[in-house]
Amino acid sequence: MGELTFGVFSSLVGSMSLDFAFKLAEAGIAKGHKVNMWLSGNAVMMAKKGQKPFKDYSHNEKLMKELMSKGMEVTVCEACAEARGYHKEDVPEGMKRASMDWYLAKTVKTDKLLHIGGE
Amino acid sequence: MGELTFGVFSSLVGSMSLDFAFKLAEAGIAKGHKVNMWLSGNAVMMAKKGQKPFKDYSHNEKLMKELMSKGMEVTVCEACAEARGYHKEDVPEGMKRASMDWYLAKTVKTDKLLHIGGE
Amino acid sequence: MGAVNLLFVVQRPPYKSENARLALTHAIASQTAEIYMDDGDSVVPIIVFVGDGVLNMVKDQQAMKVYGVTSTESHIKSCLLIDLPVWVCKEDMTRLGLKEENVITDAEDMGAELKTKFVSFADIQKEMESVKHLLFF
Amino acid sequence: MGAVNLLFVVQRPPYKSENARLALTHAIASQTAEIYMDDGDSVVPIIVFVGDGVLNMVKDQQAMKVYGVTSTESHIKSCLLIDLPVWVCKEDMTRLGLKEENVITDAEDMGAELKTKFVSFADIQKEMESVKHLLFF
Amino acid sequence: MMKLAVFLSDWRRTEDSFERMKAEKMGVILVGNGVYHAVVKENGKDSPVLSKSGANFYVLSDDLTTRGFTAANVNSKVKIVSYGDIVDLIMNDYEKTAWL
Amino acid sequence: MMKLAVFLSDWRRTEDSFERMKAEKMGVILVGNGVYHAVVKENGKDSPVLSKSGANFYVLSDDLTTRGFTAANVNSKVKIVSYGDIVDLIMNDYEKTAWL
Repeated sequence: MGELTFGVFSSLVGSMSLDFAFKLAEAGIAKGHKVNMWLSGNAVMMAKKGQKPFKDYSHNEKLMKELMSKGMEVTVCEACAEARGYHKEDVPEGMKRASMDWYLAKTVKTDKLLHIGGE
Repeated sequence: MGELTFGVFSSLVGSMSLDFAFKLAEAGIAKGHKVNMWLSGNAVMMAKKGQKPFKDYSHNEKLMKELMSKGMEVTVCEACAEARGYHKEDVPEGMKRASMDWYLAKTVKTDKLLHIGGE
Repeated sequence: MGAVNLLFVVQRPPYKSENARLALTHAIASQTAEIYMDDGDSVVPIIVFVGDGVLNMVKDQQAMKVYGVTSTESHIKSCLLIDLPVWVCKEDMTRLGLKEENVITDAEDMGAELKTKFVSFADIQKEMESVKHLLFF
Repeated sequence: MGAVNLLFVVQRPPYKSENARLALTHAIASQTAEIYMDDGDSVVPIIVFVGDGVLNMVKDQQAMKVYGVTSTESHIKSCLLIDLPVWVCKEDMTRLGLKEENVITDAEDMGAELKTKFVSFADIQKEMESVKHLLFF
Repeated sequence: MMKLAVFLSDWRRTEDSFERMKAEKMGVILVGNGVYHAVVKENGKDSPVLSKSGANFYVLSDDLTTRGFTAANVNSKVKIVSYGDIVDLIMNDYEKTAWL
Repeated sequence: MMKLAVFLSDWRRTEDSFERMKAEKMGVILVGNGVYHAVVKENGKDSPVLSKSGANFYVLSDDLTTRGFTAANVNSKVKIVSYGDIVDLIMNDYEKTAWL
């Protein structure tokens, strides 16, 4: 089994790239791989708890928590979060906040990287 | 003097369309026009107070407050905000939250509409 | 002011951006806008799909089943249900190889009477000229 | 693992998206990544501008003065200052009519020794082949 | 027919509404990354945007300088405007707007 | 040379890296709005994406059905895959990935 790291920069609602990343992470974990996820840019929108699960909008909080309970590490960019007004107390349980160097360090040991750089 | 209404759907950080809209609103108010602004989609990111003014990121909260003090009405889409985890207590002072019908109603009396529909 | 006409123009495909859905939900909101308006005023929207926007009209979208998100199809049918005109550019359907049998032509399953109208870009141009405001998505 | 090479590829213009800035700030973060790594491990990034991405290299960007936001130029110069290689595709500069005098060639004003390297796409292709991971923005 | 102010904010465009729309009077206002249409000659050629017949072209000065370009780079077909000028164009010169 | 899995998630693309990049073994994985390359024939023609020489093409089934398309619509050059299949492609078949 290997290690797969995602870097995602897309907003919570809109491109559905975040939805894609979480579903691919789910499939990776189901196959026994270790999965890490770095959320930066507008993807730090995941770092605000209490998102209402309306059916008109993407809602990844529930799946994310489930995957974290199965060992997925999720870390968000701290500066990107603060610039958007998301503070420490807003972070969903289990998610970490760090500087961008966390992501860079993960690229060393991970077997594969899927960097989703745009919206 | 006339009335100009904006509809903006772009995220706080990224396309700089929000920065554009606020600067154009500023110029409109300076010329004596009445300006209204509807923020929906990812533009509801303005509805979260306490955004840190890092110089690496767009920061429109200060200018928005200044323009509101000069009579600009700013209303954000309530459902779009809740879906992203922004609640009533997060709203910057002076900003209103409403349903999309607020924007539709504004189109009736406003002289001109600038609808910035994309990112 | 009386009735004010608005043209919502969707020119991009669904799902890669929130555009199409927001166009539809905003157009639908015209139904309840009277609470903010003077007596006798109203907004009368038309929603039109042009360019790659016609890809929004493909039927049997499984967004709810796959991603738990309301499909654009479902919002389009809601428009038809409340008698909000839905127009689609014929030339763009032809260009992208879509036939009427591939797209949402009605919302009879929801009890809607209004049907999708297939129009030429020339018709859309005329409508652009006659409305008070244009809202491109 | 030793040193792991990363290629950051910026292929879109600045400002309309956060892409270019995030590519630069993430590449710069390699400098402090050692706190999360084992002894002897390191990440060695190169940042390369291709396609419309070369528009990021135009000098004298007034983003700070106009919008109060750090310019992409300023981040590019920060890369040179910390000896992080900045490459630009020559063919794309030519295609878009940019000459060396129009773009950021150094950060001497900040005391940087490293200079921008003008390369062909073939050089970039070779680098893509040799690095461990690709990060497209 | 109509008097229409069209805003273009992208360099690589993904819509073709601009090419197809007609107006009695059309103003094309280049903002954001749309300013590249005023200053970049790809393979030595003007942007196809500038060939829209009968249109008046404007470019936002602030968005030019943000991207490192100046008046000296601007195509002679295009008039450089400020935010205040754009307000006047919207309020006085055109009936409606289209942000494509 | 390399073994590269390229992800395309857009219909109208604004980059040309895809056309220029070469790989000994290339997998092109169509996801999001990239799935239209597998099912839409503009003016009767296959998407130019499918003419990338030597590449293997994949399309994500879930993103097809989300947009109202089915296996019956998919170009014969393209193999329909699941999320699990994409995990295997990334982990087993290709050395690196590029999300363009």
